[in-house]
Amino acid sequence: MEDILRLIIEKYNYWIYITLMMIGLYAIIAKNNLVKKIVGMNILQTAVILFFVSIGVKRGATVPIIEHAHDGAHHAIRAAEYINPLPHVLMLTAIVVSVATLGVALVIAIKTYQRFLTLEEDEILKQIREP
Amino acid sequence: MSEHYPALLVILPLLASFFISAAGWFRPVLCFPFTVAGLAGSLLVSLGLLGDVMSGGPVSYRFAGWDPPWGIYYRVDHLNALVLAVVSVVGFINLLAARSSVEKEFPEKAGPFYTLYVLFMTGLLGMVVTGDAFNLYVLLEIAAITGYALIALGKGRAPLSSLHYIFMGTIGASFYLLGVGYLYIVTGSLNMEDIARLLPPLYESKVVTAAFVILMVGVWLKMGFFPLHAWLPNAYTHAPSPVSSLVAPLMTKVMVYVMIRMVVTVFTLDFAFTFLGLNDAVVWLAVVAIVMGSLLALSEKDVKRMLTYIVVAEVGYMVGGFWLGNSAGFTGAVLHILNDALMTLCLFLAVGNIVHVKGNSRMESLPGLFRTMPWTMAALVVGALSIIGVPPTCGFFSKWYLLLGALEAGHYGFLAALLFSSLVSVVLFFRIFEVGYFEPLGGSHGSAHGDDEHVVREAPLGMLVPLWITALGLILVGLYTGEIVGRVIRHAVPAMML
Amino acid sequence: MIWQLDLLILTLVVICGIGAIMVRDLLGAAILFGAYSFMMCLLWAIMGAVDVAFTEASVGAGVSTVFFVSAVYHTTRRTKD
Amino acid sequence: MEPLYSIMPLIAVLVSLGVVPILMSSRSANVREAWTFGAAALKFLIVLSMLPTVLEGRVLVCTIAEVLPGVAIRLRVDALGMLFALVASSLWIITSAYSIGYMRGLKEHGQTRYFCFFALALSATIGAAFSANLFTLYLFYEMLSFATYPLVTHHQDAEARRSGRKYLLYIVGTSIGLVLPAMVVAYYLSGTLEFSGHGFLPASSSPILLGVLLFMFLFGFAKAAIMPLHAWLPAAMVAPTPVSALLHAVAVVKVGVFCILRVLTEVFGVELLASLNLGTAVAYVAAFTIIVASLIALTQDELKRLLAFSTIGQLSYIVLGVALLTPKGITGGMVHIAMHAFGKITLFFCAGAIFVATGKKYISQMAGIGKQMPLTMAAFFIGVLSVIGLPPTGGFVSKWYLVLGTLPADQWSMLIVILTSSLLNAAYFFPILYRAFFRQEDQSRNDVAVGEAPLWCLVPLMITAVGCILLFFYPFIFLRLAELAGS
Amino acid sequence: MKILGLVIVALVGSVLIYATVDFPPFADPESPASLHVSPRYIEKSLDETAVPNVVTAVLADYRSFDTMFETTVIFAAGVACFLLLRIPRRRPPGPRHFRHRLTGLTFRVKDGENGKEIFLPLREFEPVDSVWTPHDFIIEKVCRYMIPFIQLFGLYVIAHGHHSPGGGFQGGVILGAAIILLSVSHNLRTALKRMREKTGALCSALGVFIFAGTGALCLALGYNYLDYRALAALLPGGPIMARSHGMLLVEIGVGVAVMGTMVWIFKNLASLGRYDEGL
Repeated sequence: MEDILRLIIEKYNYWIYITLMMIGLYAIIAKNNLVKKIVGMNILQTAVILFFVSIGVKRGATVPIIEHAHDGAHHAIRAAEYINPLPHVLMLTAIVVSVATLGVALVIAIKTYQRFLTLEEDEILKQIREP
Repeated sequence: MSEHYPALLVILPLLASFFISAAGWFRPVLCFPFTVAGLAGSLLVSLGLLGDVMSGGPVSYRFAGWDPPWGIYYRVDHLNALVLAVVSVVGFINLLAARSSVEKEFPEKAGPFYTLYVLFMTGLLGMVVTGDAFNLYVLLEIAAITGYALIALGKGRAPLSSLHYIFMGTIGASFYLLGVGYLYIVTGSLNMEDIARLLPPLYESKVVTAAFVILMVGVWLKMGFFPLHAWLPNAYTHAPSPVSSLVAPLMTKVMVYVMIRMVVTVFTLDFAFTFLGLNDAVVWLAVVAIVMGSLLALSEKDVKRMLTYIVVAEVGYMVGGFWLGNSAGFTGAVLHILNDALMTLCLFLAVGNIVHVKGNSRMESLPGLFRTMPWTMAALVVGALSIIGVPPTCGFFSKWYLLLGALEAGHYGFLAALLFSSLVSVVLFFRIFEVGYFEPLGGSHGSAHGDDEHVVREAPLGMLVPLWITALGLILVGLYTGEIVGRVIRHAVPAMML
Repeated sequence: MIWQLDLLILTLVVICGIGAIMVRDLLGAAILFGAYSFMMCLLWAIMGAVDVAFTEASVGAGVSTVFFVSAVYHTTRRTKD
Repeated sequence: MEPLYSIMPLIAVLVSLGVVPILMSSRSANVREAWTFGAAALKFLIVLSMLPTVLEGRVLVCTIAEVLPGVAIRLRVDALGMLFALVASSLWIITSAYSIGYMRGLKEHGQTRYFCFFALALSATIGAAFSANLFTLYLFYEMLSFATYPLVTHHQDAEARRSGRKYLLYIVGTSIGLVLPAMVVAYYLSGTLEFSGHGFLPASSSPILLGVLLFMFLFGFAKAAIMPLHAWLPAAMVAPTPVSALLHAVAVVKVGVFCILRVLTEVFGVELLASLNLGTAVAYVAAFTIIVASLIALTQDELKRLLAFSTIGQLSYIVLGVALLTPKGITGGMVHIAMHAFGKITLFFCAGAIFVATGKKYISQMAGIGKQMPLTMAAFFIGVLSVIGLPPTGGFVSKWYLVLGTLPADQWSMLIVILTSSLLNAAYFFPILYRAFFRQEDQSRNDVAVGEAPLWCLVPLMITAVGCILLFFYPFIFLRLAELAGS
Repeated sequence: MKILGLVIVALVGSVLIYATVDFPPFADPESPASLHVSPRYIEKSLDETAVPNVVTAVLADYRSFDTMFETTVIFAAGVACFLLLRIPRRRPPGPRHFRHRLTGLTFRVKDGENGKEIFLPLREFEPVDSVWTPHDFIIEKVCRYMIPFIQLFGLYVIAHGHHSPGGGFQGGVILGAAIILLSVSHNLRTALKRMREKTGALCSALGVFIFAGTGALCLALGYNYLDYRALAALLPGGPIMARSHGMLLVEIGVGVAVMGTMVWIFKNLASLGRYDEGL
């Protein structure tokens, strides 16, 4: 019991990202409204980003901007003092990708609306089946 | 200059995209020449790379001058050199054919169309050439986003299909990214070879197993492997014809390549085949994919839609062939990447010509086509024979290797599925040919049987020539299979499979 | 890192996420999604990913929400689920 | 003896392929026919030019492309191939002439397409004859299947469509469903597909597997119309008669049989078959086909269908002969390719000539036709003799060898089969002749005076009829070739 | 669909939970991710690139190739939105509406004889859509005064990305957001006057070109693609400072591209490609 509790507390960031990911996935698959699906898609993407950012965290470390950079006194930089910057870099890219996908998805959703005058998937499919 | 080929391959189309985009605002006439220049450049570079790799072994390139695990690193070996050549050739031929359609369907948007076209190619080429797992994700998204937009350009329900593609594609890409994240969390690296080096002691970790599963599911979603294929037929059917003939041959094949690359280079065969022992299960999935793809194709009344289901079945060929886990199966799968790209290109181009002339590709618009569009239909026949697997078209040879691999692995289900799908293809295509050949053009039955009057209404030459280049290519590639396998693919086969 | 705050925000993130897909008004969903992004941004700032948080604040909470709102404005707010 | 490298076989194959573009581009019928003739003659001469070398016992080899490890698209002219190529290319000339008469006589549509695919089919036939390995053989076999489809369905009507469907279903279905896997298994077992005069399958493989493989090949080459996969052949008779004649007496069905012969002698090899006693099994299948096909032929009223069933039976003679696994039997089977080709093509030409001249297809309508078309029916008579196997026609020679072949093998049952079926052949052919020569035509329909068919039709059938007789007196080239192939 | 969704979610969730058990503990400094590749970035980046913000150094130098494609993704999205939504046709004939700026009165103007357009002096009148659009004086004024500061901040974020959080992407978004704010608070036409469609689109392409061109320049100077050391031949400060400068150049490219694209996408989305009143 204690082990499980410790597992839960020790990795609560990871549990949250899984929860969010499941919310997003569920919204994409089960929701009927196209915009809702797009929201779900974005939640899915942010969940992955949350996961990556969580990897980078280091106990007792600070933001990866090296202090006293140009004050002349050059002392050795220890990696353990700074948070892992690599996931941050990756996630900057991922955020950009997600906003790009969002833009395109919304545009296409609008195109769909213009054609079928509804955003509900079942109504659209009904229209396609019986023109 | 040749040491910079891996970079130039991706950069040339990217730089071209700027000029095309600018030309779109100032001199729209120049869009097409710029596109041709960009893609021709990368085509030449990819052929040069293939030559380099064949003569001197794998080539690598360090971006920004940093060494592998820290910087981004491109590596070209026999496997991706071949796929690169395929991708750039298919993209280039299709571009030539696309011009007439673009001028007919959306003349005022040629600029953005060609911009997205080259960006799509950039994404695909980059995915094939890259040696960095995260870089692959970014390029995957470039190809995906441009693909979504190009597909949504179609008529009718295209936007909805494209939206479904976006959802599935995003799930796939996110899964891929998550898989990479899982690998990163246990290894701390993103470079494919570096990960492979660090993984062996970690095989027992559940994270690696989960990473593998998630990554594979993501990639399968993107390639439309059977239970995850639902988005594919609609998206490819409703896209404008120059887009279907671009996306359908390339996207699935490149994703198959990504799968092979991930398994072979990142996870290594030791892990995927020996440790997990999933091969049999995946091959059975492929069997289901092939059978279902063929059966679903049978139920279609629209030629283009039927072709999309054939694409689903063909994905099963490649996935199954690879997972057979022996040299012949691997050779078959890689060879099929090449062959299937050309075959589907040929078929989709032919259907594109029909759509261009007739307005749609439903069965009702086919009667009399052998008379009115003989050249297009002849090329369609060549493509069909290749899909069926009739020598000397190239489709036969990859099927041969796949059959041999199935036999070697003792997987008779896969063998039977391959034969079944060949037989179904015969039915599929001859159904089309029967309509085109027997049913007269107009309403009255007798009129078509008159004298040899020439009622030819062919697609423009700009669409016929690329089609015929492809059709002849099918036969040439078939005749040169021995060379291709002996000089390229044989070197790509992982040592463990030999 | 103050773990109470962290936990609070994590909970809020989940609530906003669920809210965004549950609420029966697309404009509301868009705004909730903006709130979700903003919570996320706070979370990342707490975790030391300042650059990511900055980006998320400007993109997720800012531009994305505007995109959503304009899309909803041009289509419909009505939804069945 | 060392194989001789030569480009001649390739040229022989490509000659008819080469005229296809010319045929397609020419608008004038005369130009088209001249080219067809020219190509046919050229092809025959090329084949003939290789004959002396082959008679010396040497083989000519030409490699086109190495496509799979150990397997190339390669042409190789040996005695059996030469025999078949000689028959096919010589009959192409005659059939070309006949086609011109027939197609013009009936004013058929799509003649350009017809001649193009005819040329293509011939290329495939010669290619099959000259194949150096199983893969090349399969390639040309498939090429022939698809090239003949437009010929079979030439009329483009509902019936042609149905028959075309059946044709493809049987031919392509079996070649992909049975031959292809069998070929892959053979390659997997032995690592090669090359013909070398004796079987390449390792004798060490399991007998059950070899047996299954043999039957996959036997039924897979459905062009040989071994029962129960024969139904396509009568259906394919909707084609114009020259097509039926050349393709269904010479090219298509003979390619099927030829493939089976290759499989029996070159893939399995006589020794292997004998040691596993598989020859007898094949012989029984063939015997069954012979008898049943002859019995069905008895019930037919449409002349071309009757000929089709007769063909089915006759084809199995060839298989039977080789399956006896005795030298004489093999020789007889192989010579029967040539003998039956000449006999049966004569019969088809006659059927076509009757149709062109009178429009009659059914035997019941043919009363008294011998008086109206004496030359045609005389040729028909000679053809019948040859097919039954009576002297003085070529058919006798092959049947004689077949009978001789059964004796050393102690296959009395096979001897009985051959003799019975000869009687059955006579039983279904002689009523036609009787009706034609000795029955009066119905008076009510005698108002149109009908004469002989056009000269373009008549001359070819006379030539083949004479050929039948000549082959009785001079069968030596074919016998020599068959003996070379059998040894 | 709901059940299917739940099943899939349960399946995926169980795989993820299954794996999470074996994760290194959260925030563990000894986890592989913190030990293998990243230490080099933290320890060496200042020496190798002279940029204190490690994220920027990795983003724009070590993994600059990723960032280039990130910019390309944005560019592609912009082109995609344009391709799908923009309606290139001219305004259909019919009455137009103008609002008098001072009084807020709206006029309906019909076309003159033979379809000739009547032009009103645009200093006093502004074109509006037929649907009535409200305008709020306070919001307009406040935003008008805020926007220069927002833009200034955006520029600062781009320029100071080497030393503090931020960089081309964030700055570009802020610059774009400023224009978006203008069009939200006023209307799209006002924003279009500040930044025409062509300008935005070209910015978007130009940004990518600046990035890719910088890389190609390095290539032309004989170094590997994007190896900014090559720029030492053109800029003062030696190879290490050249890396820093190269990064700045690239960040500017990213900023330009992102700004142009954000505005471009917004314009298309907000007006459905008609480029009229907007939201």
